[in-house]
Amino acid sequence: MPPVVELHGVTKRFGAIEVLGGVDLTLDAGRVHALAGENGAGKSTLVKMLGGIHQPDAGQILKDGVPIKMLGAADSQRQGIAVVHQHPALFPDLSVAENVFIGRQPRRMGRIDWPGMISRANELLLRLGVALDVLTPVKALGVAERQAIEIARALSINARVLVLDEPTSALSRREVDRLFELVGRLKVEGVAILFITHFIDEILGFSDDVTVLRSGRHVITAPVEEFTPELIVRAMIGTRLEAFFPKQQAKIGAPVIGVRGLSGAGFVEDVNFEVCAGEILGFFGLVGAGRSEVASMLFGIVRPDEGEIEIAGASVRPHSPRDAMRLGISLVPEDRHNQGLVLPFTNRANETLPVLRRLCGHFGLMRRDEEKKIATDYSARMRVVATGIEQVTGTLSGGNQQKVLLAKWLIPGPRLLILDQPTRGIDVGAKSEIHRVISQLATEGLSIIMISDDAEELMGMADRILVFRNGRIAMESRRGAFDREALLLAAAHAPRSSDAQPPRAA
Amino acid sequence: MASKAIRALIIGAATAAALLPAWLLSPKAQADDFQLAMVIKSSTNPYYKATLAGAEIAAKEIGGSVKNYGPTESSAQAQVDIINNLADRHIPAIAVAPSDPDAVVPAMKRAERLGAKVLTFDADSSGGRPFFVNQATSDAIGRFGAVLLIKSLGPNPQGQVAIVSAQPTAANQNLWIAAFKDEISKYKGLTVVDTVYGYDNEQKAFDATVALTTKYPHLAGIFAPTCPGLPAVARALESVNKGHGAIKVSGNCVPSITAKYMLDGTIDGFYLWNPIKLGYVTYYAAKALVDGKIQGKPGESITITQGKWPGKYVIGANGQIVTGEPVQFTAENYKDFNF
Amino acid sequence: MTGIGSGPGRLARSRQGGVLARLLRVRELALIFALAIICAAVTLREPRFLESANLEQVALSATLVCIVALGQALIIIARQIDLSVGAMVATGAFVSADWLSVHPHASILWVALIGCVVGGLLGAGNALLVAGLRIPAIVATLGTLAIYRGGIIALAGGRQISATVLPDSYGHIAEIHILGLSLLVWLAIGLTCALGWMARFTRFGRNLYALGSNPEGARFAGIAVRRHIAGVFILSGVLCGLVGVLWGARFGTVDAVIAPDLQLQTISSAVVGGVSIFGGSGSVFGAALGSIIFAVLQNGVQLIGVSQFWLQAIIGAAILGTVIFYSRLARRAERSERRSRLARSRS
Amino acid sequence: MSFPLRLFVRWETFLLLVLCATLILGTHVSRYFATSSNISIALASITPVAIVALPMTLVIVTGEIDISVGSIVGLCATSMAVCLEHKFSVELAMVVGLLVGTLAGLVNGLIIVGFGLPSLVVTIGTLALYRGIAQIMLKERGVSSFPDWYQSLGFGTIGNGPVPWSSLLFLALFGAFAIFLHVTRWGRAIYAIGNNREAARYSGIDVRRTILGVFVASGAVSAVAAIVLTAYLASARSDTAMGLELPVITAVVLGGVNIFGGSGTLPGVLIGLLVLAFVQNAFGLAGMTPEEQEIVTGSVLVMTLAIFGLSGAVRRLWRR
Repeated sequence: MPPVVELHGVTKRFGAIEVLGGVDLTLDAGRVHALAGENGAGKSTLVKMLGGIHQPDAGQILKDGVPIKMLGAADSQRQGIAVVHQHPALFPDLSVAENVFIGRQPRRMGRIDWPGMISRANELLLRLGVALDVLTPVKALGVAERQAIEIARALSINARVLVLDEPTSALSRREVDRLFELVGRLKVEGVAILFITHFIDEILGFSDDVTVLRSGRHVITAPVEEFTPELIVRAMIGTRLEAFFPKQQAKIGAPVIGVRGLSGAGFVEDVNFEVCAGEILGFFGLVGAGRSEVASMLFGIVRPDEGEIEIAGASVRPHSPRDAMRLGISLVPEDRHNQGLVLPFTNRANETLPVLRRLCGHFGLMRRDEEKKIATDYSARMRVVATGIEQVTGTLSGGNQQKVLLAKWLIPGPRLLILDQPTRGIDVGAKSEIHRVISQLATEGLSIIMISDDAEELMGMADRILVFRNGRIAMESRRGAFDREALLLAAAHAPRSSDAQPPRAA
Repeated sequence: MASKAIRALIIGAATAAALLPAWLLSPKAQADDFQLAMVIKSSTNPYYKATLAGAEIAAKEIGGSVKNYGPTESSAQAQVDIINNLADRHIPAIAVAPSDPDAVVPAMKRAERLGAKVLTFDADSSGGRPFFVNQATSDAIGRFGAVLLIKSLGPNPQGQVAIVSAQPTAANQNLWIAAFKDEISKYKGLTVVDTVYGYDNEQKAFDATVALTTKYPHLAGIFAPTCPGLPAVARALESVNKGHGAIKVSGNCVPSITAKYMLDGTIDGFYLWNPIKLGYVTYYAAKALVDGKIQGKPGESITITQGKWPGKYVIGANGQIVTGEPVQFTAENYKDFNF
Repeated sequence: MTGIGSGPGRLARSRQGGVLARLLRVRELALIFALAIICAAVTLREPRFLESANLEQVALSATLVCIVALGQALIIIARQIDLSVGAMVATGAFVSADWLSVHPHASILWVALIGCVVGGLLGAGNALLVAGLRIPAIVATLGTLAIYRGGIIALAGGRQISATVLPDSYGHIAEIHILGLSLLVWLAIGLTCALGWMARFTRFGRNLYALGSNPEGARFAGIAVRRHIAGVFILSGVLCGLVGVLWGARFGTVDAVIAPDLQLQTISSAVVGGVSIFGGSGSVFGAALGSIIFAVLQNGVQLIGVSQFWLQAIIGAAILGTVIFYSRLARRAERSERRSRLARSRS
Repeated sequence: MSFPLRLFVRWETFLLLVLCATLILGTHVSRYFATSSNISIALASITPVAIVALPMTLVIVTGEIDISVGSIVGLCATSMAVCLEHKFSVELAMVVGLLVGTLAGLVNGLIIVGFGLPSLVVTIGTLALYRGIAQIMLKERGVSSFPDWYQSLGFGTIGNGPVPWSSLLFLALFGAFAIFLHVTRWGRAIYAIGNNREAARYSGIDVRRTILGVFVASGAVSAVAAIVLTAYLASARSDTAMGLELPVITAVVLGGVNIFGGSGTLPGVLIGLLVLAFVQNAFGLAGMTPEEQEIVTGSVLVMTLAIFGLSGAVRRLWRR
């Protein structure tokens, strides 16, 4: 049996830059093929080619051994290729059923067959084991539910190839498990699956074959059994392999910030903790468990209903990010593109955005020289790889954008730095550099709260880990006593029941 | 590099293309011929086609040329811009029909400083002109409408009368309405109940008339001294089945768009003055002013010896040349007024 | 809160609140409620408002705005905007009336066809700029507003085409009555239902909602985004051309400056009718109701003896009032949604 | 900042080319084009639009829009007129006008920020509301009792040269706005908000207050435009400045400001204004009627944008 889809020596250039050079890839029915590579390795371009958004400059795409040409998303769907994007591209105002069938609504006598569409959508979601009212507008749903809709969409076109573009980076652990279960069912039905991820665990635990790309070039393809984590990482980053979590032990000082009985935002209930100078406090938990909500409260984005925040012995109540900054709190937000950076700005303008007031002379006039000096300084400290501080941030790679974001929030000179998922969706090299910086900052006496749903990462970096579950602190663990299983169990022991997702089918 | 070159090329070519049509408008031989620019209230009002036609007749008789300049929508600011522009083109004579009597004055004064001769016609400004060529006195126009309406109401006129005007700020209309009300007040049985505005817009005049007929179910008459408001009033009355004389209508507008309603009996008192003659005399007066034959002082006069409307036109004590009287249009005579 | 346009079964989903609150969730019902209040208030001051002759005239003056507002609503739903509608109506009206004055014995259907074709061509001009050259709609139609309006004024050369030169049969279109209602009103009702059906039951219609809701997502879902945008602009043009023809039939006189502020009227109608200015939600029924509300306000203000000078202020206040009302409603719905999600997640 | 700077290299240089072409065209079309009296009147006639274009640039860069400016100008003019009717001094009337304008802008801003409503919809509402209030206040009356010194603000020039007093006023305002937008922290905040509102909020910028401020500025500066316009027209009526918003938005967009916010410069807008002023003036001198000028103005707007769209499309093709 020929492979369902084959890519032969596909090449793609944007202007002078070659993003893909002669890449081969084979997708077989009933197998999960993982695609690994750092950011900028060409993974997204390859996905867009399969989705019909880009066309190869050279090389061929074969379907069942026959060369095909896809000039748009519609062509790709017609070929039975379904792409589930990292950020689900759904229509918030439309209902679940319509989102599943958009562009291909079932028709009867020229008109859209609403009852038919509703029952077919119900059927598909049932097959996926997801209970959802199919007339709910999508804007009322969460990320995991949205991804389920994307997969239902793939099912609805009877896709023979399912491409999952970093589907897990926006999901919590439990949701990831559910996703794998869903995909597992499709695999049994004979769908060829291409799976792109940053998580090496997922590659090893879930896929059948692995292909690694590096700088647009094909490095290796082999069955998963032949890989070890080290092997994959080495293939991804080539010769430079740095230690993953270069934690330096810092001297832990006096408490900087204390939180008592914090409640509110609908999720957080009676949270107590304190952070000391030089300490890295890890927040671990599922999405929606309350960890990010606590960070929003500390940073003045959400107002707590109850509770006290103490900084240097004084009770404070930040009403806005500006208030929080005045109190010496910085927050590196989770969503780099929407909350973190102004992408069309230069690195300089992005980095100095929180301290504009400090860079002003009379009448609010900016002091350019000082601004440049600060920006250059911090860019260098963060080892931002760019043509200079005047490069537009949007043109940087994800890892470098994250470094700019980190620089932005160090410039105010915080006492407490909150990092919400600081290494999400960035490549291994940048990840390790950011870890180095965080560790370095702690040794300089900064208090750090680091939020992550990668237990491994927190165990490597944190001095103490708080596990959140259902808006409460479920467990506290100190360095030396970290136990991966215990952490995961504490976070997911009593799964939140949700109408959208009934307990996993037995 | 290549893309940059292409971009430059395209931009260059397109800029040239964008401005080419204008380039073809090479300067016309700036003849020293007499030129009159008539600054009108709005270029879509057919009334001013008639005044222009009159001026063109005069131009044929004594030489020179004339052209209309008006904003697409009645606007004082646009008229000021037009006058300023004409002044800088050094057009020898500018005749203005101001839509706002005050706004045009500084621009008219500026045009005079730049050497143009400026006068007003059709409507007067509050200053800045030597004299005003008036189609008929405002008083006469207002009273004429009242007389026609009263006549159509029969020997013992009774009931409610309403007015549909143009803009609330239209100076001419406001003067006419004042005269109209004064004339109506002489009759005990008649009361003016309402004044509404159609803003020179058929739709608004239409809707306003419909509301009037609902609000005053026993309305006897409507006075609509507005063009193109008058035909819209008539059309609205027909639409609510109160046309054909059920509600009597008088008003002024050009025959070309109104005659139908006069013929079918919806408009009883349909009148105007002779706008062709107004344009004709305006042209002669402007020429005399430019030639230095008159300075525009009261008591001076222009005499037309040969031509369509020969006669002696005197500038009155109020600084006006009155070219005629209101004319009622009837089924017999309307075809003679081809405008 | 998206109104019935985003799919059937909206009512079934409302869970909380009293009956009234639940009904108000569906914007069209809230509008009908508001309309009833306005009508009642006007009637209290001036009972003659309810006379059938007056109501018919109100319906007729709503008709013309309504038909254009349908197209405008679809355009806004697709996250675009069309500022050139007034100029397209004027062009359609003038060109078709001009042709009719030369061919007085031609069938009225030909005239309607000419109007629609002219409108469609102008709409295609907008489509070319917006979908073809990717100029933002608000800017592109600002430009074509000037070009089309200037063009027709230049073409008309100060002429007006009046009932005097037009055949009587043309003017009689406005007086044809079927089952007691004017043909024009039937036409508006028919078009509203047809376009409402299209928006709900055809792929084209649903795709408009989709690409207004998430343009990028629409591209990824394989919807031909540019073709849809072009289509909806051409549709709006055709509707404008048709209204141009009806305009002449109703008002008897056509010149190049008719419908000067139609773009504001239609956008206000759509917005008051519950169409979100950010696209993706709302319905053509709402826009039709919006145009009726404005027609009633206009007529009502003139009837109840408030000076005409107050009309603008009242219309402005009405627009502000409705959008503020909607935002409160949406916020309350959001809050209760959040609360119920929370309750579900806690249970 | 380099983003607008890069744009400057592209859009503003292009506009300068168009401006030069317009000027050459002007001198070709009429020998009176280059006279000081003509240049002064071309500048004076655009000044009210130009003044309102300054805050409009800020509003649009923030990602909002203000359709109600024409009505605010009308309302301010009407308020001044009512003051003069009550025999107040013209200075006091100007102060009242400024206060009314500021208040109108404040109301816009409060509704937009307070209820979180789209500014397009809100200002369509206040467009009707403010015009309505002006009509209620002044009804059919026109007021022209402005003193001579005041009227000279309309098209009186400095020492009979080519520069009108009103342009001087505009230049002062332009300088202030250009400095504000391009070299102060508030300007930076405005660009940040226009590009990414959420990120601006997370960076400690008070987004709501900034937007409120921008709308208040729009109202206040519209009052200044009302002063210049009533001087230009030597009178005030309830329909003063009807439809002013269209040329203002046209000029701002022509000046290279992205209608969706986030980019554009005031020097660009200045060039855009000059192009508009001289295109209209030159075509007027060539004997074109206003409707023909309208076509040309619309075409210049659409064509400049289309050319950019086309050159972009060609570049994309080339890349492929």
